[in-house]
Amino acid sequence: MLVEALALSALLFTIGVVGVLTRRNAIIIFMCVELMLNAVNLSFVALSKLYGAAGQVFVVFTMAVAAAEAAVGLAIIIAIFRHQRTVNLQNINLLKG
Amino acid sequence: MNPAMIPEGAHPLAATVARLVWLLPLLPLLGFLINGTLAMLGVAKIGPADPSANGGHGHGEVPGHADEHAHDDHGHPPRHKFAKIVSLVGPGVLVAAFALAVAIFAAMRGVEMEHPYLLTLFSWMPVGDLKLDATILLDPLSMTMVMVVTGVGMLIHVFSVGYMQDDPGYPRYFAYLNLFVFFMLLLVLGGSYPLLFVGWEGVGLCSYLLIGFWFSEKANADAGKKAFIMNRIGDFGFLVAMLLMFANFGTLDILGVAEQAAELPMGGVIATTIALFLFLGCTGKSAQIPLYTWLPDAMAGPTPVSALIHAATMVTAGVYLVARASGIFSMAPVAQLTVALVGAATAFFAATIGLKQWDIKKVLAYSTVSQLGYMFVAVGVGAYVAGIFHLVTHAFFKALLFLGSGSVIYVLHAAYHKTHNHDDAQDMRNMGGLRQYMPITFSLMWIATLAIAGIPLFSGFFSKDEILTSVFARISHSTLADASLLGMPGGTVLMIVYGLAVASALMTAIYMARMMLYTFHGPNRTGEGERPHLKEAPWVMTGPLVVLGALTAFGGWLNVPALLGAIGPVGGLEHFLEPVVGEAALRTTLGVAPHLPHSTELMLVGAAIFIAVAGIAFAVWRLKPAALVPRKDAPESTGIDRVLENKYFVDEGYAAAFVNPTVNASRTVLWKGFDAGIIDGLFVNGSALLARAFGWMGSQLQTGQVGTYAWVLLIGVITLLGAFTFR
Amino acid sequence: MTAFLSSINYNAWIVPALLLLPVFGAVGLWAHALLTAKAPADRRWREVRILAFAFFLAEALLSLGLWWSIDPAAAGWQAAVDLPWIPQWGVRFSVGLDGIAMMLVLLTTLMMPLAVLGSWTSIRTKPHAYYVMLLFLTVGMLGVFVALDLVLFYVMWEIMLVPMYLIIGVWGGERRLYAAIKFFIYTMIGSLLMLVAILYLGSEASRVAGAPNFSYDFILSNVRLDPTTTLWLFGAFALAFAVKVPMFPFHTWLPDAHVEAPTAGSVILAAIMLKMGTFGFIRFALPLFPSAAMNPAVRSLIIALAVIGIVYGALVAMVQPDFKKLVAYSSVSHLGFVMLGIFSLTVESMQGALMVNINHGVSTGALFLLVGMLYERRHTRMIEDYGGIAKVVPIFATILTIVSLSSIGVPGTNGFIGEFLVLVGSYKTQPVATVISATAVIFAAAYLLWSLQRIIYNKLSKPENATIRDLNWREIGLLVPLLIAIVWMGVYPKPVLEKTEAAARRLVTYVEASANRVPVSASNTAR
Amino acid sequence: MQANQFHSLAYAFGFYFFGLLALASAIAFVTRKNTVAAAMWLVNVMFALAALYVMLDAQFIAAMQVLVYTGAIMVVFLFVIMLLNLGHPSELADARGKWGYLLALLVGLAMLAEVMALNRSRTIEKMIPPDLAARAAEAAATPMAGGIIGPVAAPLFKEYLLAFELTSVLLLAAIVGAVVLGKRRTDAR
Repeated sequence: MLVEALALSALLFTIGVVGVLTRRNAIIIFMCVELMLNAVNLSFVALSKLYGAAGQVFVVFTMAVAAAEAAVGLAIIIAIFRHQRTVNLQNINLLKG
Repeated sequence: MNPAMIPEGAHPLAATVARLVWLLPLLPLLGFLINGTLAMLGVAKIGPADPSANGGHGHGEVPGHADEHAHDDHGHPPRHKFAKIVSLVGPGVLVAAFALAVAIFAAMRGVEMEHPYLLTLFSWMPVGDLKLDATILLDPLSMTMVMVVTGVGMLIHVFSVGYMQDDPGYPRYFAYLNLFVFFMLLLVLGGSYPLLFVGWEGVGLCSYLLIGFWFSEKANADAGKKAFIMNRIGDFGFLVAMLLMFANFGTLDILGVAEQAAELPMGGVIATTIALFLFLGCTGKSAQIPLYTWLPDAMAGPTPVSALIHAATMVTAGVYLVARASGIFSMAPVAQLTVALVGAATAFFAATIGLKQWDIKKVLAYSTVSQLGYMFVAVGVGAYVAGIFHLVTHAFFKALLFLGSGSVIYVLHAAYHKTHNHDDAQDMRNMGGLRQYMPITFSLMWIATLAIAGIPLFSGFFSKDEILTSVFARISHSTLADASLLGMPGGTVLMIVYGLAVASALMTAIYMARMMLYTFHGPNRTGEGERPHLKEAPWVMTGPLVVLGALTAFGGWLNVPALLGAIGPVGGLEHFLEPVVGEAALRTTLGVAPHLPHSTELMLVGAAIFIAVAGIAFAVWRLKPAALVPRKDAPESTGIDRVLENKYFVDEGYAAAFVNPTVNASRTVLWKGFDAGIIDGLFVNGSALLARAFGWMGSQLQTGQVGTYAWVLLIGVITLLGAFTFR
Repeated sequence: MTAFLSSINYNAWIVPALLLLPVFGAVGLWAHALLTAKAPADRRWREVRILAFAFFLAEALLSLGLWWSIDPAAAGWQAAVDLPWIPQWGVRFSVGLDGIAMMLVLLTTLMMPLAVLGSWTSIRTKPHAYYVMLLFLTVGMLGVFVALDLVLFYVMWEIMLVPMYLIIGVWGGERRLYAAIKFFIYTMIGSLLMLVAILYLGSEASRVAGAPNFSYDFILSNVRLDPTTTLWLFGAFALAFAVKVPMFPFHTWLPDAHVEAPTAGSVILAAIMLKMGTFGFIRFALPLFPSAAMNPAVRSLIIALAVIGIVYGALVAMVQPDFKKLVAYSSVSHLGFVMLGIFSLTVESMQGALMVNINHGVSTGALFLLVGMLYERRHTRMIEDYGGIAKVVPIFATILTIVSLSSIGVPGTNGFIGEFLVLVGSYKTQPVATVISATAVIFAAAYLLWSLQRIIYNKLSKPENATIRDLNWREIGLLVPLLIAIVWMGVYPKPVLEKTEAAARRLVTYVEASANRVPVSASNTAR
Repeated sequence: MQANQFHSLAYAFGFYFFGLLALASAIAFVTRKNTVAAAMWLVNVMFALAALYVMLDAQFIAAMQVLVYTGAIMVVFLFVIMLLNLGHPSELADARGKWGYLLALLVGLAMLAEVMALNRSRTIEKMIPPDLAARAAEAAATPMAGGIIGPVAAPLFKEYLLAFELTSVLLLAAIVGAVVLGKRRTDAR
């Protein structure tokens, strides 16, 4: 089952990537990122069967980070939305110096 | 000769007044310090504590001391407030120095001067193999020079008291003049070449300062700068000569070098190169071809300066140097021939220019160049005594001529000043008939003219005749005759030299007579208004002239030739200088004293007298002072006259050939092109530009669109993964 | 004097004291800034400059004892102090002096108060920061001269860069930012390569010693490298120093930096910082890599660049319209003489090079001070804006003339002694280069006298120049020591020469001996 | 790897079922225009993954997946979507053009291909211990000590204690950051 799990992980990750690339809605992109994180988690868990429980520990950390990220990221999106009245990333280029 | 062999103090002079010889240069230095301080005190106005607070923004207010110098001034300027002290100190130190020099000279006459007297003052540059001490070298040669420098210098200092009395820069003038004497004494007393070089450059510096004394005129400042730079070209030669000496001999002491040079092969490369580079130094200092052009321009300085520096002392330093380095020169016949040929060519060339000059000081300046050429002919052919002899007599009569012309200019200037006329007080076309107004000056200057022309029994006759005879004597049976210069046998070269020298003697007689005729004879061409003001200059100026007149008339007795043994002791100077230059002179003449048959010698003397008389007669016959018109009415000259008046356009040629190309190439090619263009523009700023270009390209990727970043990131990921995959 | 100094054990503490005093000074100035934060700016400015001057003066007086306490003939390092600093990396705080370094230390400590006096009235913005920068600069410069540990040396080398960058960039002229950045990057590029070389040497030393070691002495006596590596390392060191000297063609930062820097900055740059480059060659590049430095190709290249620099600097100086730039290019020419003297490798030329080093510090420093004084009055550095001011400011004109003559190298001034010794010594080994260099005596006279004429002589044609005020007592007072030095070293240079004689002789014999140890064929194939 | 020690038909069916469910839900998720619908599909993916975790003997992680991801994070997402009222049409037309899709698809495929190739390449082989099969068998054979949570908890609170504690700091910072960012500025404008 290991190979299948890893393949699935790769597929999910790719879907997440394609989503990030094609969508412009900030929240959807954000969710795509979460999908990618999940795909990675799947790899960790699958491999933890081989290498011991450290992989699962890592998944716990990933989740914590994902939670923190979601909190801050969504707060940012809200702040931007307040300012720009949109979450369409094409209309947002605050990163440009 | 070896200085190491004579313990200091063991020299017979050590017990005499000569041990005070270090005071000689020190006295004028003291005068310089006092006068310099007074000069600064006279003009200094200490600025405010905060320089930027005021000043620099105001307009129009010109401080009193910024007025034009006295010569352009209309109101009679007040004497300088320190004039009295300066008049006392300035000439005073020279009188003291001269007195000391006379005392030392007397002491020297009392002892056997086989070895020079060396006095080491302190260790100067002890570095590695180079053990340079500040050593004074006192021997008959330097004694002769000291006597000339202090003696003539003293007279000129006294003259200056009168000539410069109204100048606002009076103390500054004497400070410079004293400093000059200090350096000149250092030059002649220096016991090593570097020490001599200190004096050598020091006199050049003072010459620069004094030529540009009235620096508010651009022409004067230009002339000073030109003199210094021309001299520096020569000094480059001197410097290289010293490098060669040290590299080959391991010492720079004058005696040490002479000793080592004696062991060189005759006519070897080393001796020839050193001698030629030394001579390059001489061409700068003593205004020989090709570096002579600064001397005529140097007439921009006050006239006593021209007399002291640019006639009597500094410009003869080159002659002194050749005599001093006679040990090297006598080993290099090719260099000697070069010296003689350049000297003769200069004598001839300058004399032709002198024929057509209108400025009285320019005539004298070219005459000086010409006479210096004579001296180089003498030292070039190894007749060092003749060269030094001519140096001494020339110092007498040329100083007299310059001071006399100074008197004339002074009187004319004072007259113009009273009538508010702005004509040129130095142009002979504005003079004429001054005989009746300035009889003393007139007669003294005629004495000098007869001397320089070579009329018998005046000093110039003896020295000039000795030079011509020496050249003639060496055409055969000398190292020179055996050598060849650029494929031409030495004998031929010497014959050319002799011919040029005789021709210049003729021209000398002509242009000097012309100068006297135009200045003192014929009708007076000054304006009606000025005429009542023409009178003899004050005694403080005329007095030194009289002394110089006596020296000019009787200076020939210093070294009477054997031919005229009837009139006095024969060869005084010759015997005096024998320990210094005798050996080298004999080397050139293959060990035997040059000897010409009596008849030949008589013929030569007769020819010389004939030439002198003929020249003066020709001038009197051809030149009509009455036909001259004042400068402002004179027509433009044409043809050969114009070429001569413009000095063969040599200055313009130098400017076009050397100065302008150097400056222009430095500006356009080196600075703007290479420095700012290639190094700074291409490499330095170019690399900065390149970095900025890459930066700009990078910044274009920063769209601020997260999507783009995601794309870029992903491309990076794929590339990396690909790199892993297909490794 | 010597007895007194040894009774207070002067040599044991003087070098750390000299390095620490400016730091205390900086703290003191900072405290002053905090304490008087509410005071009027004018009062703070007046107070801080006195305070800073007091520190610099104390530093100078403190350092004077070195003249007597250092035995120039002694073989080892004098006034040496050796303390652990970063033991993990084997870096030590190891300092010491020889005759050469002592003269440069004295030059630094004595020039600094004069530089402060020179900018007494011109620096009014952020005076505290300015003086603190000068103090830190002093630490860096002294550190470079005394460091005997390669890492310490590098740290000091870089420390002095920052204050100078800020001095130019904050208190400079119109194009100060351009000049400051150019100065910084130019110097940095060179010194980074040097860092690599230092690390390499350190690792080699550590391999030999078995423990981390960056000691100069240890590396000098124990590290043996193959010819190729030696060449590369020498190149890295030489580039860093060549930029600093500056040698042609790495000199173009100098005119810009000089022109834009405030007076004190120019003075320090010319008088002291340029000396670091030549000092680096003498202390590091030559003794550490003798076979590379004496490699015929390398040596000819450096001599050629030095000679080009001498002539080129003089020619370019001749046509500069800006007096400060003129002096800057004249520095290129003068420092060329130093390089020629060093690489000719005779005792005379080495001594001459050291002499030119000091002379250049004195006379060019004085020239920059004088330009600064003129600039304060008329706010222009263009030569053509002046003319005939000798009548208006006779004291200034007199001093400018004397200093220019020294820079020209007229005998009787210090300039002559140095140039003469360099030429005399260099001729023995490099005759052609020496003769070409000797032409600089002509060009030097040409450019300085020409500019002198256009500034102080000629007709007083511009009415705004008629009201310039002459120097005040402060300015005269700060120039007089320099004038005394000019004449003293010109007339009686023996005391100075004696101080460096032994060190110069040791260096020459050491390099000659070590260069021959590696056969020439080996170093040839290394290319 | 062909030797699969712990297969049973039901197990295999379950595995493939949830795997395909996750895949299908993910595709549905990225293609939905409606944000809420997309979020719901993502929730579906996560549930499916939780099931897979259980089958991979990571029951604790599965529980966490449901609790944290589905229960907390996704709810926050939905909450924000609704808060911002991202329903109206201009926001919906958010996808790129068809070239964008095509390109994204290509890139995705390329990446997938690379990952697959990497799996088979020597690089991975080197990373896989030679006794992998044996170790897997051993791991399957030995019963887990300390139950389900023990194997995870032991390293978490021993080796990774510091990191674990730091996570709490991270979370705290995230909370503070979120509050600050989300706070409506009263003084601005």
